[in-house]
Amino acid sequence: MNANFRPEELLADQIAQLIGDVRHVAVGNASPIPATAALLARERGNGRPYVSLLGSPKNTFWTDGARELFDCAGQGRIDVFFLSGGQIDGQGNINLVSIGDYDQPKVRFPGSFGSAHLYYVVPKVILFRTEHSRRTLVPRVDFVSAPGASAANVYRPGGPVALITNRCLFSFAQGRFTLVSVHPGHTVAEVVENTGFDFVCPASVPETPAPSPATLKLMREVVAPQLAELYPQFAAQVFGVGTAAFAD
Amino acid sequence: MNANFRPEELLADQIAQLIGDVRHVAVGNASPIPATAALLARERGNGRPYVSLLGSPKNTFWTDGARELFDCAGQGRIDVFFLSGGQIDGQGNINLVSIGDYDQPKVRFPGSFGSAHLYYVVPKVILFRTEHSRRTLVPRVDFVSAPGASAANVYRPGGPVALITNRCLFSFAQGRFTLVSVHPGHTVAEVVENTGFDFVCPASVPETPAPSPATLKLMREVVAPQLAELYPQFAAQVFGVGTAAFAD
Amino acid sequence: MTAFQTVKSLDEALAPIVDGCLLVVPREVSGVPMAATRALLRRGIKNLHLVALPTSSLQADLLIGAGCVGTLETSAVSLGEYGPAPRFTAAILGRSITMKDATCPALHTALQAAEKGVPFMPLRGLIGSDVLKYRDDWKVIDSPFGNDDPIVLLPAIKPDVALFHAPMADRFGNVWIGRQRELATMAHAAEKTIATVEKIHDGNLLDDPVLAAGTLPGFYVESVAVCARGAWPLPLPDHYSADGEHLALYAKMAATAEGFAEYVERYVYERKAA
Amino acid sequence: MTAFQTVKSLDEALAPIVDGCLLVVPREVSGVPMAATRALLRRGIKNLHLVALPTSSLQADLLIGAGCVGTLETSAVSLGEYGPAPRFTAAILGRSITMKDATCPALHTALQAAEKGVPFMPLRGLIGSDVLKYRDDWKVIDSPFGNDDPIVLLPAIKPDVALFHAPMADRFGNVWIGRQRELATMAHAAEKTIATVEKIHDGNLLDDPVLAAGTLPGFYVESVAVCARGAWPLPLPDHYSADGEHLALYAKMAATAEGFAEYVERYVYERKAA
Repeated sequence: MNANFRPEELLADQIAQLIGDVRHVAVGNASPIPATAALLARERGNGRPYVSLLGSPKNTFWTDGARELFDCAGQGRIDVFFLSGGQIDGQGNINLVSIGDYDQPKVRFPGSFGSAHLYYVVPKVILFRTEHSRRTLVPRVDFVSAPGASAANVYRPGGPVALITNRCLFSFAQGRFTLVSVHPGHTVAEVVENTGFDFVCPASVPETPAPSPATLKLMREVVAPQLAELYPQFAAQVFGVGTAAFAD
Repeated sequence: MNANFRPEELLADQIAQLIGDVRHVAVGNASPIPATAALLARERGNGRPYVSLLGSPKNTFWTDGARELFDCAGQGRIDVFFLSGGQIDGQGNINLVSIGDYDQPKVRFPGSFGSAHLYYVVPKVILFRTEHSRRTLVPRVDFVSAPGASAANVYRPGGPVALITNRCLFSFAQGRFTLVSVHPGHTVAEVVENTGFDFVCPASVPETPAPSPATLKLMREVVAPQLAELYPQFAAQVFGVGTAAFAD
Repeated sequence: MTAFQTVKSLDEALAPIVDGCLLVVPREVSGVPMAATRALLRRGIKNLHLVALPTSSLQADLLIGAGCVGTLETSAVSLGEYGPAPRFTAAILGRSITMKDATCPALHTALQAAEKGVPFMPLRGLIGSDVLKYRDDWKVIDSPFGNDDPIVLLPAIKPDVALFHAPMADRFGNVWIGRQRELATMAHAAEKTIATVEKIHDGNLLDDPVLAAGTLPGFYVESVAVCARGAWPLPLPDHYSADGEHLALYAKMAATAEGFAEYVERYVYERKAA
Repeated sequence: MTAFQTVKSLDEALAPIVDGCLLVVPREVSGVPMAATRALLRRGIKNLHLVALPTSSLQADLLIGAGCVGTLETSAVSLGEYGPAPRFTAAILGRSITMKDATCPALHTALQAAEKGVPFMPLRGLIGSDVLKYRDDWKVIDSPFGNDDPIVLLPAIKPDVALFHAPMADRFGNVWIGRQRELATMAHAAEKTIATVEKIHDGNLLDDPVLAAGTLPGFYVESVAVCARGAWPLPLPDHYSADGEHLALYAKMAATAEGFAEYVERYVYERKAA
């Protein structure tokens, strides 16, 4: 792999492009790469989109308690959100609960969090999973925390638009994933090998473009210091930005 | 009429007794006599009941906006409230909207306020109307802002327990009013003459007891100064308490 | 954070309030935007669907008297101790506005439904009331959690614009509303929010946890205009009381259509506000 | 206003939390009453129906590991960057607790239903999710305002007790909660509310309009106990951060039942809290 950028930088650049021109991006807890992408999008857009980073006092405006994020999404005021899954299947279903029978699980994950609401109401949900394997990308999830698509009569202004992994980028439409690009250093064959679900694989799949020097500069010099407030370890590891002291 | 107390003092004393031993009394806007009664009850109870006087910053605790009063009532946390009506009928129905056909009214009142909810959920609603006449106490209200009673399957932990007027006190139970006492200086015949609805009239109706000297002292010396914050004119007229200057 | 151009002149700030729009305003003691209301009268706004949450006094009466209101949805209009609201009463008796009578918690609930992005919310009470009888848009269902338990469902009210007056805002559009939290619900429910304020706070209200607790985030706010004593002659909580003398004068003048016209001429067009 | 005897010792304050009660606690960053949780462990409380609004971390894991929980209702339990919640995971795999999986806004909505005194509230989403499939207590209806528009109704959650930690309270039981407004909803929904606080504020929090905006009125509060650093090792917003080192230690020790027992012995019984 080309050594003049890190994989996290590639992913953040791609996610920033997926975000597009929207009003408001919200990023859940423990999501440093999506957070990097959202802050990058904000820098490029000169303050637009509005970015909410859960857990960051500096980058959240909530004053109505823990419900405000969900109310805001229900109002149609969150345009982009990120979700992951212990399992993700080819229909875009995500599983944040357990593997095996629900009543006698073999593996238990933390739980569905807000996914069973947000996945339905946020127009652009970007799925994000850095472990791209047949263990995580499965034919059919064992538990549907939130489905990738819904019947026509179900209120659903939102849903998945893409899945980005450590190996590639998929788009999602009409209930299925399409391979969009493969990251530098990875191959289509490797993606097929490591993906448990069927997906549309075009005859020719481009390589995910490297971040431009201008993007890398912006990410490293402007975004990384902002990120360090919430993700000091990540900012230090990926961008070499000094860890901020915690206020007490 | 006996001159050593004022009619307002008699009414407030009676209402304080109707309030009884409860946790929380709330009093709506523009209700100086119920407010006097509630404060009197609080003094007698050594801080119990909790008294909320709408419009008084000193005597309301609300910090969740204008809905908190209604939420609080819905939670069962308001034990006593006061309502009135442009018309009140013998079934305890109250009309705060209009006289005549609703679509072509002859008289319009301000509107139902919160009555169509509070009358159902507050256990003790005390009806209060100082104009006791056939114009106000009618056989059947023209518009039911809130009904005095509900079908058995309708959720209704609350409702009217009494109606106090300038002439007398009625209790309310099993869907009808019963004359409890007639205020000094008034007669049963006069009550019958001036009441547009049928009510249960016992063979012998006592006179409403005068407030005791201790009660009058408490009302005049302790309650009246507290009342003056919200009802300066009333406190001055009835109790001769000096009008407080408004903060600006 | 970038400071967007949120702070504007009053007329610029009010531009999103167009003829026919669904406008929600707060009750008479929660910060009524009276300076803004007078500006709307001067602009000659028409056919408002006015939702007063949950009641109103001078503001609704003035808008109705000046012919700005097509539909009024509220629980009561009154001048309180200064008597009935004369232009409201005249309009109802003259059938010149469409009245949607409500009850206070029904309006709070309907705005909260919009705040949560749900099509309806339930409310206890109402069954057997004529308030319900005349509201074809409210539905009664048998609660699926009960056993023969009827309950009213109220459709969400999604205003085009929420308009209110508050003590202060900052240049980021954050507005300090204090305990008047129904203003936050109005803003969450509405497409756009416009606030007039007594003054601009230097710095960012969200930076101080104590101030932030009473702040509506600028995220929800379309525009802010500074109007000192902008609630006059109505009160602003913890800032100034109602101008009782003026309200008594209004009650007297507005008792007749001629007197009301004179009031408007004198206090709306000549801008004799305090 | 009379100052009732609201401020008590921690054990006295916690007395209303009895075996089997329905207890609601806030999420991991909103003011988790950890000192109180340790006191409940020492008391040996059993069979709690614990509702974590809407998620939990150390608190639920500790209560579960110590055998205090009969039923857990929440949207997720995790130690966040310190990994899975080991005792929660073990309890689910060992089927030693009853789990009611939810999704965050469903819990907020169910508490708001209790706050408003209605038997249910609707929520979008959920249809087609297995979260719904395994919740027999949630119902789907066809919205009477739509046209073939299914929507989920969630029954109100009415806790016996709401328990949380906050920066300060006064002697009247008023508790300053700031922006963590779900604490107010918890208190409104619950029969009784118990708060632990960092300190007692002299005077009355409701007297200052700026502080009042972030205050839960004492009217709703059964008891208050002072516990300095009472959220430790979890954070208290605007006051202190999480003790990451301790959480990492917990994650490591609690990975096994034996390690957990040693943790409890050391940090719950010997009261080695900071």
